[in-house]
Amino acid sequence: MVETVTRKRIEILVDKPLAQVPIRAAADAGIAGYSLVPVQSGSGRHGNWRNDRISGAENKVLFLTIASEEKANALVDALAPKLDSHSLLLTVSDVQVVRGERF
Amino acid sequence: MVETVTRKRIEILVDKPLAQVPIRAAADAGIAGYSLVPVQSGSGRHGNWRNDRISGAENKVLFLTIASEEKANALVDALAPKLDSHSLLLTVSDVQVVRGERF
Amino acid sequence: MVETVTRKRIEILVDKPLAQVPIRAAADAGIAGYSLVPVQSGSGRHGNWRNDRISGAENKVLFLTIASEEKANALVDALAPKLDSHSLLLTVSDVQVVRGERF
Amino acid sequence: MDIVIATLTSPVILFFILGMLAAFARSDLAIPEAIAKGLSLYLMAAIGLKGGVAVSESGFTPDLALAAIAGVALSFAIPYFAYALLTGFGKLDRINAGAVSAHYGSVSVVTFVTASEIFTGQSMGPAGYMVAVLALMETPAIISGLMLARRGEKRENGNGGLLHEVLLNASVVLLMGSFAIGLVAGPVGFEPIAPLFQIPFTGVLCFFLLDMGLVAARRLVEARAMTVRLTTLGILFPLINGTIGTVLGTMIGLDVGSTAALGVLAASASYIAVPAAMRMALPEADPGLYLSMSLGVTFPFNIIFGIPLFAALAQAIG
Amino acid sequence: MDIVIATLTSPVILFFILGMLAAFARSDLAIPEAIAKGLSLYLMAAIGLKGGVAVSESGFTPDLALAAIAGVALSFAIPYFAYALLTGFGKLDRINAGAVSAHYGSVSVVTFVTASEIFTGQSMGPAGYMVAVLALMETPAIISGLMLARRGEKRENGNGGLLHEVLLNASVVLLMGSFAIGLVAGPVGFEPIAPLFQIPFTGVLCFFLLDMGLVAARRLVEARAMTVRLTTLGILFPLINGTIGTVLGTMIGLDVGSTAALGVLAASASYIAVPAAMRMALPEADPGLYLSMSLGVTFPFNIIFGIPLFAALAQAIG
Amino acid sequence: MDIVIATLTSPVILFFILGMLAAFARSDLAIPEAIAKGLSLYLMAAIGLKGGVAVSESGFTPDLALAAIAGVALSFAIPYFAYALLTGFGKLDRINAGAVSAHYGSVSVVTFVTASEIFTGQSMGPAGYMVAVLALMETPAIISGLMLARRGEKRENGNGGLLHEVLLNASVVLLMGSFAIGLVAGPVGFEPIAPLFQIPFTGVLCFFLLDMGLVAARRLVEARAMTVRLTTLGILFPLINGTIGTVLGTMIGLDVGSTAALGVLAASASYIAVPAAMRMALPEADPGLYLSMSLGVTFPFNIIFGIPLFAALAQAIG
Ligand SMILES: Nc1ncnc2c1ncn2[C@@H]1O[C@H](COP(=O)(O)O)[C@@H](O)[C@H]1O
Ligand SMILES: Nc1ncnc2c1ncn2[C@@H]1O[C@H](COP(=O)(O)O)[C@@H](O)[C@H]1O
Ligand SMILES: Nc1ncnc2c1ncn2[C@@H]1O[C@H](COP(=O)(O)O)[C@@H](O)[C@H]1O
Ligand code: NA
Ligand code: NA
Ligand code: NA
Repeated sequence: MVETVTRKRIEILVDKPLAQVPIRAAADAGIAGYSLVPVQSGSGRHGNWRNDRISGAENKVLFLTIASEEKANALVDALAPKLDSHSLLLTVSDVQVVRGERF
Repeated sequence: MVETVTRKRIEILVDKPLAQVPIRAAADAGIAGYSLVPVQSGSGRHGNWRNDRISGAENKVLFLTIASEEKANALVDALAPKLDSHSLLLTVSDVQVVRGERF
Repeated sequence: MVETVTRKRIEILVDKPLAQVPIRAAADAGIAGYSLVPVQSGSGRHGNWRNDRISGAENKVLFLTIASEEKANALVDALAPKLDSHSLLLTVSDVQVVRGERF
Repeated sequence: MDIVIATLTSPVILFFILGMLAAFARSDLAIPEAIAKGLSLYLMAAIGLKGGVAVSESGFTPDLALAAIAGVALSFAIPYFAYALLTGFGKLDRINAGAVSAHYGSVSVVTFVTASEIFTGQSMGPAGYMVAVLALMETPAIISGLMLARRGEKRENGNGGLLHEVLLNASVVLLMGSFAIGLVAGPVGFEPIAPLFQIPFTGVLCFFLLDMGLVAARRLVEARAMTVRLTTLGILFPLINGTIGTVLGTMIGLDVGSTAALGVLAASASYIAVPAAMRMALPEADPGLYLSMSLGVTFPFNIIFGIPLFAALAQAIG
Repeated sequence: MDIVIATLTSPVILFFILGMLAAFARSDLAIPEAIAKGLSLYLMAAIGLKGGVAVSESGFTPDLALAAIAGVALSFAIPYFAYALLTGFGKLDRINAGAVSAHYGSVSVVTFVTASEIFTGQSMGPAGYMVAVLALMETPAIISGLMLARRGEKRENGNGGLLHEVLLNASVVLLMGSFAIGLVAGPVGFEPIAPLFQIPFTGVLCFFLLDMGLVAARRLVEARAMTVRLTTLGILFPLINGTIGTVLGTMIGLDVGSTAALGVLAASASYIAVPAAMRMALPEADPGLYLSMSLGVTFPFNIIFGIPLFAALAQAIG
Repeated sequence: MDIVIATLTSPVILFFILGMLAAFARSDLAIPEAIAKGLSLYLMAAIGLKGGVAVSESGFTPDLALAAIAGVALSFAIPYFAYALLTGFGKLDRINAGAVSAHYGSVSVVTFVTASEIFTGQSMGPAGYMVAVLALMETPAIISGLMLARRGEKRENGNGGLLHEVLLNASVVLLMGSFAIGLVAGPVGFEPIAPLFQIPFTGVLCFFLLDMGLVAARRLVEARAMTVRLTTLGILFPLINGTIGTVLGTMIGLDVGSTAALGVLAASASYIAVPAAMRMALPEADPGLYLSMSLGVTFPFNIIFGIPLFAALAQAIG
């Protein structure tokens, strides 16, 4: 069996115009790799939204990155003060990866 | 380091015309926040499908919500009898979040 | 409370033209069910990419499957040698499911 | 015979056949969903407008009322007849038979549009009000189908949501809305928008049918729930329903083109509004079943054979 | 009165109303986002080209320069006036008031296009250079709005990114770029592409306004942050700004059509470029607020009432 | 010189340049992918139809066969020549060189369409059958490229899947299919669909080239794998291959327009069918490399310089 190691999977729901916020914070935390996954609609304390491209101001996207625990902590610490003001939804979980040195 | 707490991440793959089923069940379980993520194709015991908008009857979407263990259990219990009849695919996992009181 | 069991959630980021690679490997490992989730852009050691349909050669997609530990291990073992040559990003995590016999 | 040849050599049908062949050969040709959806909205807006403008010129006639009544009656009644064959010959259970039967009572917009196009090319274009008949026929069948499927069951939860969904579904609203706009605008108001909604119409239909060919054939190739019996019914239904519709149209005195169009409407099966409604109201029914029958079998049958057939029948008995 | 009736019975406006009614009735009618986006790019390229071709024929005139200066001044100034009412009567805090005010200084491309279309139908089409004025008015308001919102704050980080975003945002680039292409190509070069960019234009606008009606009404239905006071301002702003714009246009001696168009530009509120910029620069401001006001209230008001109003005003005082 | 000026001031090319400038300035202007994909399908269907209709009028001529043989031969042969330069001067390894070489043997549909458009404006439109030549040239190069890349390796798994993919890829099927429809329909059958497939064609091409400009320039800006040597080859290849194609066209006696078109086809590099095939068959090759070369360097070079160049050459030696 291939050997796997534990890394962190960080998922951040963010408004599209603000997508640079987690991207830059990740880069500052030493995380170069990420993927953006489209989200089509949702609901929360600020009501419903749905993707519309007329005014893309409320469109959201899922920022997804795999990183080492250390880098993940740095990213979470950097974003924590902005979670409310930028209405980010951030979760962290454990995942197993094969080539641990990559993250 | 910012303090984090454990919450549940519930992911439900559901046919688009039936998306109201998990949304209403979540609301009944006290979960107001959710996001819908598009899915483009898949395969299972009922064969292959792919997103087509001509007849959207088989299009699927991923219902995603973060909730406390208690609410998550209520949601899973409410949906359990419908998993087969509505062919839902439901998974629950642990995630760390920063502002635990929100969920 | 409904009884749940632990299964593996495997997520593989793969180039669209290569999507058959994890699909076939999963089938060989006895995994028939999977879903493909669109991804819109990303960044890594090979630079940035974004979905464009002119030349779909670099478009990526997220292959997602829930499987038993045994099948998951078989899939990871089968794909491990291709992770670099096919630049796949593979992660495995634990999830709880209701109808464990299905996976 | 003219209409058969005209049908089979018209680019509209040839593009449909190209799409089917490409899908059968498993080519990766595909129209992006957003484009297909946009084109289908365009086609509905265009025929709605055209119908409205035509009625603004001809005025409301008794024919219109008769055709509307006939159409609604067909939409209500066909599911009962289809249900009997589906449970008997087709061996389906109550719920699946109810779901499938609703599709055959309802109608296919694209089949109607294609027929109008071909009939117009043969100088037998249907009357403008047939667009309203088309819109009216979309929903009654859903009610019949649900009553059949839910027969003897106690209502578990109110179907208010479904009724709303069904009456205000996108195609009914767009067809009726643009029909009304056409009525208000009349030929003069229509003129500045004709370069979008009329002139390139046939070309857009070609493009759209290319996609429909791809979708229908893929559906057929991947169909797993289909049996020989159900495939047979998928051809029998349009033959029988179309004949009933054409005869009824002749009996109530419609012109030949409108008669043939009523036949085509009766023969056609829904694959937009009804599948979504059935998925919602009857989640236990297998969507693979009703989509394979209506989209994989009946739709291509009507486009290639049904349209010229009911035209010839209408001419023969008209 | 003519222009009021012409406006309300034109298919363009009727499709907008259809969209609003469908959304209010909670129909599931929806134009795919990619199509809506594509149509809006088409409309911008088309009016840019048309304006450029017109200026290539008329040449650069003093009117052009005067209109440009007036437009830029309005875009800079309106936010200051709006901000006062938003914080006072509207009871908004500094940041939200600043964000909203920027929307009213900036402009709505679709409102302008619809007005041009209606005015042209009334033989009072605005001059070609008004497209350039439109593009110029998009951004100054953003700077004013940000200065109001950030008043008394120390700059935390350079706004280089924002400035870039604002000056090179898609609509400014496309409008100015196709204006330039129209200038270079002239009427002869434009001829072969007119069948796409000119002839079906009105029809495309209908289709697009159907979508805008849906989007605007849904925004209104789901608005939660809206108060009666803010809704009032959403109607008051276009009335006041539009009157100022129309009077200014008359004072600097523009022709009646261009004067009315300047009024419409002043009255209109941005819902594309400015919301995205505000989300980026003022993440603490509530997007629900400014989108509900500009898209849910002011946009429909202008399309249905504002356009004929400022036309009538321009004719009366012109 | 006429054709150079005509090229550079035609709106088609100006929109391409606008797209490139916008991307270089890092504007956020973008055409939704679904629209871009839809437009590219439209362009292929339209030229396929047009070519088919033309051949239905002219009949199958010896020229057609000669051009087809020449095209297929070029597509097979060019990769061998390119491979030598890529491994030598370009310093690429076997697999990357094989992958890149396949792109240069194959063709770019949009380059061909743009050239046809410009040539037609100069009364030297290529013969209808050149569309078939275009379709035939898409795939042979893939086989050559793979043989070069896999030279000396043992086949690990059957390439049946790839062969299927390559022969039935979307663009080949759509081009050939609509060519056949055009042949069957002829000028009379084409007439009702010309308002979509012919009249707005040039305008659609403008819109599409705007997107291509954006995509090509972004590719160039973000290219990381590119070296000066490879950039040089990205310009050298079209010059050499285009000259060979033009000379060959003249030698086999094609008319001037078709000769120039053969030159453009030889000069052009694929960025749709081949990249996807290479990603599948040679996953180890770097897609950034071949996309940067074909889409970022060669495509813009051909659109702006190559097209007038090979036209002038064909005229000079024709
Ligand atoms: N750490 C990561 N987390 C999430 N996605 C990643 C990560 N690294 C790479 N990716 C994705 O994988 C793609 C290819 O990665 P690479 O081969 O490193 O360029 C990137 O463009 C991202 O979309
Ligand atoms: N508990 C949750 N689970 C998943 N997504 C959520 C949750 N809460 C909020 N969201 C998403 O975040 C968006 C903004 O949330 P809010 O700021 O609470 O309105 C919502 O529209 C949802 O798309
Ligand atoms: N094990 C699985 N992992 C991920 N997705 C699945 C799995 N099984 C089924 N699916 C998804 O659920 C859909 C319906 O599954 P089924 O009802 O088994 O046909 C499939 O088409 C897939 O999109
Ligand atoms: Na029917
Ligand atoms: Na304004
Ligand atoms: Na070539």
